[in-house]
Parts: sequence; structure tokens; C-alpha cells
Amino acid sequence: MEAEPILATRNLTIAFGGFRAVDGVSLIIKQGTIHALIGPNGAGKTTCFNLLTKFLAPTSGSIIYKGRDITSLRAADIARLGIVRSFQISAVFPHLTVLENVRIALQRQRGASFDFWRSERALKAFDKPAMVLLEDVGLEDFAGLPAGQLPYGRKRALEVATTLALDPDMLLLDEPLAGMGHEDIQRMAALIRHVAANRTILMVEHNLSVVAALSDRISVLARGRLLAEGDYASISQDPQVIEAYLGTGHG
Amino acid sequence: MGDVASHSLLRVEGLDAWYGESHVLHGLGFEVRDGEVVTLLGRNGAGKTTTLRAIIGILRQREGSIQFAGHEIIRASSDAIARLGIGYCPEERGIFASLSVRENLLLPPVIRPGGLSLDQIFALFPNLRERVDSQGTKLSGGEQQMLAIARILRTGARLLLLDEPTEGLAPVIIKQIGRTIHELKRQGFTIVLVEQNFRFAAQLADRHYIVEQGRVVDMIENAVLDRNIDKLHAYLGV
Amino acid sequence: MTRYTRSFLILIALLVIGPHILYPIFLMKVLCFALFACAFNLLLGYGGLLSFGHAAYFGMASYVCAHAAKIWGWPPELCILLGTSAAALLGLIFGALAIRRQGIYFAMITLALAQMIYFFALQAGFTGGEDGIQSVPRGNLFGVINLANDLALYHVVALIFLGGFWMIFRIVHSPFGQVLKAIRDNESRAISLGYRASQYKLLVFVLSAALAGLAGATKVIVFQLASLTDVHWMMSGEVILIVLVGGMGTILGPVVGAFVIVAMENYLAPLGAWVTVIQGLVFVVCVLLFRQGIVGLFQRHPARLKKST
Amino acid sequence: EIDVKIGILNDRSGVYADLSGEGSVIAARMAVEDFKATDKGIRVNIVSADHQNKPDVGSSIARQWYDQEGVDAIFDVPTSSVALAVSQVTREKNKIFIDSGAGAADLTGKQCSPNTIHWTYDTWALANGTGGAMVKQGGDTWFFITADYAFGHALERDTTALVEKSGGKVLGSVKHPFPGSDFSSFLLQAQASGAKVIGLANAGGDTINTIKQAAEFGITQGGQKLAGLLIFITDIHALGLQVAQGLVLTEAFYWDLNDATRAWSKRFAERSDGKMPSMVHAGVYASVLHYLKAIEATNSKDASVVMAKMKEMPTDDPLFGKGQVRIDGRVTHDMYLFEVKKPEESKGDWDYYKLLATIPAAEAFRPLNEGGCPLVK
Amino acid sequence: MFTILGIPSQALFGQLLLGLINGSFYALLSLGLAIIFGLLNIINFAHGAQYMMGAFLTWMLLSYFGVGYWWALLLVPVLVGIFGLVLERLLISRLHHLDHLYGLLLTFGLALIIQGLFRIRYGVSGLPYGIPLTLAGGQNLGFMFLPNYRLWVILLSLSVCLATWLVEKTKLGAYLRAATENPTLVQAFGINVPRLITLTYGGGVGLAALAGVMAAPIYSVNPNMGADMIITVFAVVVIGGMGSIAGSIVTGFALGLIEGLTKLLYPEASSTVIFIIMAIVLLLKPAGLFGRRV
Ligand SMILES: Nc1ncnc2c1ncn2[C@@H]1O[C@H](COP(=O)(O)OP(=O)(O)OP(=O)(O)O)[C@@H](O)[C@H]1O
Ligand SMILES: Nc1ncnc2c1ncn2[C@@H]1O[C@H](COP(=O)(O)OP(=O)(O)OP(=O)(O)O)[C@@H](O)[C@H]1O
Ligand SMILES: [Mg+2]
Ligand SMILES: [Mg+2]
Repeated sequence: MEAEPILATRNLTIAFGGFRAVDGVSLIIKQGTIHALIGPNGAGKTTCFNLLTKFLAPTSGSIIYKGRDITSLRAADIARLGIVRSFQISAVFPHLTVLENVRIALQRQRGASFDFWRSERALKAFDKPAMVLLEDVGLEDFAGLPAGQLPYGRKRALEVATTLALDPDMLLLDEPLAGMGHEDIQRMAALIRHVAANRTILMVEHNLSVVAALSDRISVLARGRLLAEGDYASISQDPQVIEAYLGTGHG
Repeated sequence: MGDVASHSLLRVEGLDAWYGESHVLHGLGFEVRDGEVVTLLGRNGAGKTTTLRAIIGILRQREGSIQFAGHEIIRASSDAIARLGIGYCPEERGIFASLSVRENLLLPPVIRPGGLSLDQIFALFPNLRERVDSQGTKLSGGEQQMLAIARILRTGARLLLLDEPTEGLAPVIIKQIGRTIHELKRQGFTIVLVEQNFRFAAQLADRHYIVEQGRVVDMIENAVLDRNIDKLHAYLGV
Repeated sequence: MTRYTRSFLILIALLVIGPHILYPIFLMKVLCFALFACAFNLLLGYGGLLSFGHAAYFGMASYVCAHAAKIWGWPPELCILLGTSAAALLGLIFGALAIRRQGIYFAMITLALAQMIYFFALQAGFTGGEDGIQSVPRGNLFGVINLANDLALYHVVALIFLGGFWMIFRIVHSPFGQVLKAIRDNESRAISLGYRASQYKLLVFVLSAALAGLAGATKVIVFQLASLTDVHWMMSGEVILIVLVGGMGTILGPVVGAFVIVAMENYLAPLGAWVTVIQGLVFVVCVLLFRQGIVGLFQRHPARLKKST
Repeated sequence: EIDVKIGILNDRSGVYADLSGEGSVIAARMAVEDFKATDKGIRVNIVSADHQNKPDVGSSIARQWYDQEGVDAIFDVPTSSVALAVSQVTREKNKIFIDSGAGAADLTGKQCSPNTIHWTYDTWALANGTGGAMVKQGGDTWFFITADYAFGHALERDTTALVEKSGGKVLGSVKHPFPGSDFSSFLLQAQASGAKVIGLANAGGDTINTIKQAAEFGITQGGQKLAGLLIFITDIHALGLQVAQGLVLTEAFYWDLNDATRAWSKRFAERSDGKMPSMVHAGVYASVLHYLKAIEATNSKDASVVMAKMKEMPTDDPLFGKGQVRIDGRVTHDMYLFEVKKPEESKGDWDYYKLLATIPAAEAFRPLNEGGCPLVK
Repeated sequence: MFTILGIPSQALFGQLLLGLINGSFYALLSLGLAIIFGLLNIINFAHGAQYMMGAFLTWMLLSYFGVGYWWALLLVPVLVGIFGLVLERLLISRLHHLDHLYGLLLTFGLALIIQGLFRIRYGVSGLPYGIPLTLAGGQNLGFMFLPNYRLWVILLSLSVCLATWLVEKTKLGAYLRAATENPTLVQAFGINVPRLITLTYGGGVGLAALAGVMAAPIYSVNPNMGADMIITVFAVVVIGGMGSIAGSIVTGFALGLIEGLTKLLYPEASSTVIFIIMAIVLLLKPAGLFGRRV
């Protein structure tokens, strides 16, 4: 009945100088769930993401993905295993067109792209699947525009489309809704729910109503440590969480 | 709004602004009275940030009239404008990587007495006290936002321009900031607040201006907000 | 695609008419520097990497090629090949060290490594110190074409140039080139998509070094001389100037830039000490008024250096 | 009627610009005027260019001059590496190259060419003058401060050989990177060696800095003598006598040698802002003169004809006196060992040298059979 | 007498002292360069030329106006500094919003022009300038003869470095660093950034000129004197951490020492050693020894 864990950490720790930004965190993320990571500012959420995707190397502890220890892999290789992240500050390739942004991700799947002697017309084959992905996120009308000229909310949508192009098993989203207007928030939440159908998602988000609506399970971090874990109902009653994150009189 | 004019601290009229070729503000106008908290609400890309940047003078391609405390500042350079008593907290926070948290905090020169003391600031944002010697950009996203607000509270500016100060902050901090703004208002600061989160804005503001495509299309008194909530939702597309 | 085809055709036409109007040796010098600048532009304009030590590859290839031709008596085609390979190898070693750093630090580390090559060239025996390797025989290409004839040599050089130029065009517009652009735009994002960014950067570095070497080795056969000028940091500076004057990140920019700069050096020589003053003025005027370069002036969206702070 | 085009190729912006540069063009013009070329039906056209001390720049200018602009002969060309490159191009194009500015003894040695003449001096002659003559004057222990590149090594090697041949001893040497700016460290090492003579096997700014700092550290007051192996009157002018006094050096020419040199130098100075000529300028004057004489005599400007005539005809001019062009291209004439005057001994600007010894033409240059020139059978 | 590394200790001390003196030139020059880089984000390639101008102006003051060394020490940095202000206002300020590369190229062009003009007017052999009489002579330290002038150089340079470092610790330093990163925002806090930048450039140039005055009596005063030095000084700034004041001071002196040692142990490598160190440092500590940003 319980789903298999897809990603687990054991005592994950990183210290910057003497400061432990993430301190002995053991997480278990189950296959096919939406798992939210919340916590006050500076709790170590982004740092946690950086550790999981190997943009930072942990001081100690281990990371297990599908039963395999991936603690010593490099960032690019993590992505190749199917764990793909988004960034807190939106990350697109500003000088490539919207279509090319997605194509770059599709292109990776055909293996290493070291073939500098071939014409880029070889990439035409990816245009169709790329357009399909753009349609999914409602960007089909912008395909030819340089990504840098997209409005903020659409950049995030493009980022998601690019990420989905890799067909990852697991998505790590860092504040996907930050800075979005109400309209976009709805659209994005729907999109996240849609892509979660056959994937696992770990997400950091401050927008609690969305967190409440979407996530199956929530872990609360504070000062680098795991404070509480559970579903939204139990978390929101936890006095420690109220004290550290929600604040009193929340409602 | 004629009765307002006599006390107005900031008065923007017929403001046009451009980024290079693209014309972003089209004759935007609003007023802020001394001691008021006023919000600019609007969808993404409406021109709220641009308005603030035009007022403080960072965006130089601007025309129209901006009067602050009786001075016409549309031609002034941003340092001169700031010295007249305007504090600006940018959307992107603008924390300096080469400065420690303390140095970031002490950077804006004090232009007038009446700002908060360091102790008051640390009482408001305890996170900052802990990390006071670390590098500014090593703070978490939310901590940086606190720092960005904190540093203009010291200067004694009478008018604060806050661009989405709650973005990316934990609820507990948002509440703190709400209390802070309240307190600042009580102390006589005048505040222009750009917000997405109108629930937050509603607890603080006296009036709301709705910005749409570079124009102010409506003004709603906070007192009558409840009655106009549907109209507001329509404007913001909620 | 037609726009590129047109550029190619114009270029070929110019190459064919060239020697009938201008002094062939001057043109060959232009072509060598144009190739060198194109190679540099590949790294800067498309890879986003500003190397301040490209003279090392240019110069190393010229020494190796000169040595092979003069001391071992190898035929020119093998000498050029050997020189190019030496540059590629050097590029591989230096590139592996340098690409781990970014921005101004990348520039400075390439400068430091290139300075070592300079001092090596100054002191190593086989380079002939400040005399350089002189009287390098031009030899017979494939044992048949006598390169002592300036016109014959010109055509060979023009072919080498076209080959190199075409190759750079190919690289830029290949699947590899796409990834490169993505990495230049946003490296962490490219990594998070699973690209091992450093390997791509290394490959483009090696390609650029090899092509710079090709230019250096060809220059030796033309001028029969390899000297310290080729490895001096001023040479690294000059290639930047060429690219800047011509237009960074444009395909034809480096070629135009090379023509202008080499012509200036050649035709201003009688002015003596004023040459440096005039060159300085060109720098200043270019930087202040024509940052997009000559070719950039005629194009609507030339690539620009990103402001990196 | 013969049209002759000569090119003055030298350094016009770098370290050798003062001792060659525009002055060499002035000297060449004076030669043409003094020869009264137009009266003799020889129209001489002079072009000039800056080789920036880079062999590639020099050789490409030379090539272009020969191929495109009809230049018949190139003169001056200081800086050994450029001179060697120009010599090679000249040979390939079968033209004439008469060098005055460079020091490379190889020009008339292993790399000699039937188309090249070397007029004024070479490193062997300087080493011989300073090294050999100093030892005879009692300076029999040496320490070298050498620029770490082939040219510096050659100077040190040649001088060492001559010092040892004359019965002296070399106590040590130190190689400094090129170019350098601080030499105090090397000077201390030289001082510690206790050698009577410190040989400066470097050139240009390096030599000037070494001498300046030697004065500062009181090296000469301590009784050691400095011997410059490649130093010109323009360098002494730059240093000032206060600093340069007591320095010993060899030159092929000095303006104040005799009435003829004084008269010519005075005319030269009038045309160049009062600057006195260097030996390189004198060499350009004398070599252009000799070249024009050969053209007049053969009524041809064909390189091999003129070259043969120049080698056959003895040289004779007011600046170097009588001499000859050897088969290897070396011009032989007297050389002089000078010591730089003390400030109180000098009567004014440019009065810098005391003559210590004259080295007769026959002994001044490397013997014909020792150079390894293939033209010498 | 004992020996270290096979070298008599006395010789070693002598060489180290000399290295330190050279280091003071590196420190002073790289200090100006670091200040300018710190604020303008420009690698001031004209720094060598401005150093040379300092030395030349010292000579000119003496030969044209009879103004001696001590006045020159005061006047020259001010005059050349003003020249720097004008350059900044007229030319460099137009590039503030662009990549560093453009600033580097502009100042490179300026260096060529300045050096070229001096070359045309004064030639390259150099001009004589004596040591001021009050500082002539020297001290016999037992292990070496130390000219008084060198002693003066090291003392003056140390105090100037110290003073600059103290200024950097103040509010002004924070302004400078912040303005480097985000001039627009700093200006929006009420600081006149353009004026700050202009004055800083003038100050950095003044430091270069001061080094030039100090160099005139001991180094050859010629138009190339700066060009020969500039690459080494770059290396010092990079090793110290671009823009780090303390970094360039410490590295300047340290490299002087290391270079001095190399001159004794393996003189051929003494100018290469700096680049080897630079490469190693950059590989191990990408932002330089004292740099904070990457
Ligand atoms: N490279 C670093 N060096 C030193 N400290 C760091 C570094 N990166 C992060 N930190 C510190 O680690 C703590 C956790 O930062 P992190 O960015 O993970 O917070 P977060 O939970 O994502 O917060 P937010 O919600 O505000 O984005 C912060 O206090 C931050 O200052
Ligand atoms: N630097 C720029 N160059 C060109 N156009 C810009 C620039 N910055 C903003 N714009 C455009 O100006 C318009 C107004 O932008 P502004 O940032 O003022 O919006 P906003 O109301 O603050 O939106 P948000 O809620 O997303 O912050 C938008 O259409 C935006 O695309
Ligand atoms: Mg975060
Ligand atoms: Mg905004």
C-alpha cells in the first residue's frame, strides 16, 4: 500500500565555515507524491536543493536515489539520472528562442552533443515534440521569441516546459510561484498537478494555500533541521511550526 | 481629489516613461498625502515597479511631473532625489555581495534624524543580528529581503517606496513586516507600497491605486474595500 | 541560410580577385590573422570565454611548424598539421586548467599560462630566443607545388583559410554549437539539464586553440619565420583588437577586422613613432563609438558581451 | 641616368629609436647630398619605415619594398633578429642590404650572405675592444650581468673568450630576465664576487638601469669598474655623467675624434635638434656613400655587379677613414675604447668620452677564418 | 656567519631587503590598479603610462621650472591625478554600463597614445634624474650597503599603503565596493556615484604617479618604463584578489620578496615565477588570496 521511497537522505549536513545551513536532515520522499519543503527564510531549503542536485557537496551524510547511493555523483550526472531542478530565480537561456530552450533539453536525450561537424538542421527533428511541450504550458505563440523577452510568469512556464522535456522521474521546484500574479498562480498550480500525475515532485513554496492544496506530505525545516513532518492538517496544528513559521493568529 | 492637494507629499501627474524604445507608462498620476500608506496594485507588467523607478530617478527616460514636498523632481538625478528624503527598496533587493550584512545595513547615508536605530532594526529582524558579519548575498532569499527593507529604515527618509516587500517571505516574517509598516506609519512615515498580496496590503493601506498598462485606472479607499472587492478581483484577475 | 551562402560567395569572390589588386603577401598575412581572429572569436563570441593568452597557441604552432620544416625538412603540409596538433594539445592542457574559472579570472589565468609559454620560447634552445627561427623553407606542397611562388602559395593559404572559416561556421551552427550557446547564456541551468558544461567548454577551447595554431603554422610558411612576436602578449591583445574592430560574435567581423588592422600596420609603417599613437586612437574611437565593430554596424543584432559583474 | 631607391629600415619607436631612427634618414640624405648624386646622374629616392624591433614586421616590410616599391638597397636595421631576417629576404630577392645598426656577428659569420654587408660594429668587435683592451689595462677579473636571451649569452660568451685569451679570469656571472627594471640584486652579487670589472652583457633600458643602480649602490666608488658591452653615446646622454662616469665602452665612432668627424657631426646636429650622431648614424652615412660610389663606378644597380664593386673598392670616408669590405661582408675599420668622463671634466653637452685606446682595423674584427662564413673558402 | 639554502645568510638578508623594496613599488602600483578595478571594474591598462607620466613630470619640473624632488612628490600626483580626472570624465565614464573588456581596451588605447606621444617628444633612451641630495649616500648594514633613498622608498610606500588601507576600512570603502556592484542603487541611496567614481580614478592615477616620482631617481626615466612593468603588476593584483586593497598590498610586498629570492637562487626564472604563482593561486583560490567574489 505504501509507495516506495524514490529519494532519501541520511543525516545530510553542510557547514559553511562553522555555520551549519543544513544539519542532519533525513528525508524520505515517496514515489509519485508531491512533497513540500517549507520553513522560515534561511532555514536551508534552497541549500537542501543544492545538495540534492550536487550543486553543493555535503559535508557529511548520504543521498540515496532509487536504492542507489548518489552522494558522490556530479551535478550533470544527477540530471541524467532523472532528477531535474528549477531555480529560485528563474532560469532560462535568454538569448535562445523559446523553442530552442526546449529543444536544448530534448537534444540532450539523444546523447552527448559533441558533434560539431554536423549541421544544426539535424535538430529539426526535435521541433515537433518541443512545440507539443510548449502547448502544454501555453507558450506556443511565443516559440520564436528570445526567451529573455518573456514576462516573468511565462519564463517560469518555459522553465517547466524545458524541465519536462527531459522527462524526469523527479522534479525539484524552488518557489515556482514566487513573484507570480494571481492568474499565473492558478495556471501554474494546475500545471504542477498535471505533471505530477506520473512523477515525483519535491517543492519549496511559501504560498501556503497552494502548498495545502497540492502536497501529499510536508516537511518543515527550521535552522537547518527537520522540525516536523506530516500532512498539511497536522503540520498547521504543530505548535513548533506555528511558532517558527506560521506565526500566531494565523488564519 | 482637490482637497488632497494641499497636504500632498508626493504628487505624480502625467508621468510617461520609456525603456529604450518601449513606452511603458502613459500619463500615470496619483497622490500621496503626508503620513499615508498607499498601495499600487496591478497585474504583472502593469508598470508598478517602473513607476517607483521613475520617482526615485533610476529610470531617467521620464516625462511629466513628479512633485515631492514642494520640489519638482522630474529632472533631478537619483542621488539628489534620495537626499530630499525618499528611501527605495527595490524589487530585486539589491544586496551587495562585497559588503557584509552590517555594511549593507549601514550603507545608505542618514539624511535626516528620525530613522530607526540599529537595535530597533535588530529587534524587528532577529535573523539579521545573527548573521551580521556574513557576506550580504550569503543570506537566504528571505533574509535578503529583510535586509533590503531594514537598511532604508535607518536613513530617516520621510517617504518609503517599497516594491513587493513580502515576496518570498515566510508568513511569520510577513506578519512582522506588516507590524513594522504599521509602526512606521504611526511614527509618521509615508509609504508607497507595491504589492501582489492585496490581503496584506488591505491591513495597512489607506488607499489603493489600481495600475493597468501604465495608467492609474482607479482608486479605492481602504475603508470601502470590502464593498469593492469584486471590482478589485476583476482588476487583478483573481 | 541564404544570407550565409551569400556571405560565403562574396568572400570567395574577394579571395579570387584579391591577388590581382593587392600585394599577395599582404593578403596572405591578412588571411592568417583573419583565421586567427576567427578562432578567437569562436571562443569569445560564441563560447563567451575571453582568453587573454591566445598568442600561446598561435606562437607554439608556428615554432613547431618552423622547426619541423627547417630542421627536420618536413614538407609544408605535414609541418602545418604538426603545428596545429601541437596547438591543440597545448589547448587541451591549458584549457583543462583554465575552464574551471570564469570571467576575468579565466582571462587572467590564460594570460598567466601564455606568459609561461613566452618565457619558454625566450629561453628554450629550439626556438632561437629573440632571433626566432629564421629562413624556414617554404618547400613543395605534396612534393609537387612549389610554394616559393607567391601566387601558388596564396592559393594554398586562401584554401586553408576557407577551410578553417567554413569549419568555424559549421561548429557554430551545429548541435554542439547550440549547447555552447546555452552554456554561455546560463551555465547552471545547462548543468541542471544534464550537460557536463566543462567538457563542452574544453572542446571549444581546444578547437579554438587548434584553429589558432593552424593560422600560426600557415603564417610560418608564408613569412618563413617564427619569432617571439607570435607568443608575446601584445599578440593576444592584437587579436582582441581585430575582433573588436571587426565585430564580435559576427561571422565576418574578424575577417574585416584583420584586413583593417593589418593594412594599418603595413601602410602606417613609414610614419614611424606615430604608428602607436594612431593605433591607440583607433582603439579609443572603436571602443567609444563603434563597439559593434565594422560588421556590426551593418547588422541589426550583433552579439554583445554580456555585462558580467 | 640611374634611379636608385634606398630604404632606411630601423626602429623609430622602440629602444633603438634614438641611436638609429630619424637620425639615420638624415645621415643618408647627407650622404646623397655630399656625393652630389644628382650632378652625377643618379637620382636617389629615400624611403623609411619602422620595424618595431620585430623580425616579422621587418621582413615583411623588406619583402614589400623589394617586390612592390622597387627598393634597391636597405640600410641600417638595428636589432639582430630583424637584421638576420632582412638579410635572408634580401638574399632571396637578390638585392643589397648594408647593416649599420645591428650587432649580430652572425651576419658575417654562419649566416653571412653574398648580398649583405655589415658596416659599423658587431658584438665580437665590442667584446674584443672592451674585453681585450680592459684586461691589458689591468682589469683582469670579471663578473658578468647578462640579459637572459641569446644575444646576451653571445655577448658574454665572446667577451669571456677574449678576456681569457688576454690572460684575464671570469669569476662568475648572473643571468637576469629580459627586460628587467631592478638590477640591485644582481649588482650585489657582482659586488660580492670581488671582480675588478663588472661586464654588462645587456642592452638598452636594461643597461641604463644597471648603471644607474650601480651608482646608487656605490659600486664604482668601491673600486669596481663597469664595462658596457653594448652601449651607445645616446645611452650616456640619457644617464648623465654623474651616474655614468668611469664606465668603459667600445665604439666605432665618436663625434669628437678629429676635425673631419667634428665638421660632419656639427652639420648633422644642426639638422637634428642639436643631437650629436651615434656610431650607427655615422655608419649609415658611410655605407650609403660607399654604395653610391659603387653605382657610379659600375653605372649599374644590379645587385651582384654593385656588390662586387663594393667589395673590390676600398672604403674611404671622413668618418671611419680607410677600410675594406671583406669577402664575408664585414667592413673593417678602427675601433676605439673610451671611458666616460667625470662631470667636472666635461666641457658641455655631448662632451662625454676620453679615448683610452685605438684598436686598429686589422685587430678590431673577428678574423675572416673564425666566423664560419661559407663564402670564405 | 651561517648559511641558508647554501647561501650565506648575509647575502640572503640583503636580497630579501632588496626584494622588499621592489615589493613596495609593486604594492604602490597595484594598489592604484586595485582601487580603480574595485570601483570602475576597469583594468586600467593606462596605469603603466600614468606611472611613466609621473616620472617624466618629475623630470620636467626640475629641468623646465627648477622644481626639485620634494615639491614634485607633492605636485606630480596631484597634476597627473587631475589628468586622470579629465580622462575619466571625458572618456571612461562613457563605458560604465559595459563589460570590463571595453574599459581595458580603451585604457590600452590611451596607454598607446600617451606612450607614443612621449616617445615622439623625448625619445626612448631616457632622461637623467639624480637622487635628491638629502637622501644621497647610504647605511652600511654590515651585510649590505643600503642606499638611503631605498630606505625612504620603503618607508614612504608602507605609509601610503597603510593610509589607503585605513581609508578602505571606512565608510568610503563600503561606498566604493557597493558602487562597484550596483552603482544605480547606490546612487538611489543619495550618493553621487559619478563624482565618486571620477575622484577614485583620479586617486588611483595619483598613486601611480607617486610611484613614478619615487622611481625617477633609481630607474631609467623613459616612455617604456611603465609598459615593462604593467603585466607584472596585473599579476600582483590578480593574485591578491582583484579589487582587494589589502590583497594587493600584501601580495605586492610578498612577490617582491619571492622575486628577490628567485633572483638569488635561479635568476633566469625571476620574472616567470610571478606567473607561475598566479596560475597556481587562481587554480586553488579562484578569487585570489584576498578576493571575496567569484
Ligand atoms: N554559500 C553559502 N555560504 C555561507 N552561508 C550560506 C551559503 N548559502 C546559504 N547560506 C546560508 O544558509 C542558510 C540557508 O539558506 P537557504 O538559501 O538554503 O535558505 P532558504 O531556506 O532557501 O530560505 P528562503 O526561503 O529565504 O529562500 C542561510 O542563512 C544562508 O545565509
Ligand atoms: N528593463 C526593461 N526593458 C524593457 N522593458 C521592461 C524593462 N523592465 C520592465 N519592462 C516592461 O515594462 C512593463 C512594466 O514593467 P514593471 O516591471 O513596471 O511591471 P510591474 O507592474 O512591476 O510587474 P511585476 O508585478 O511583475 O513586478 C512590462 O511590460 C515589462 O515587460
Ligand atoms: Mg531559498
Ligand atoms: Mg514589479
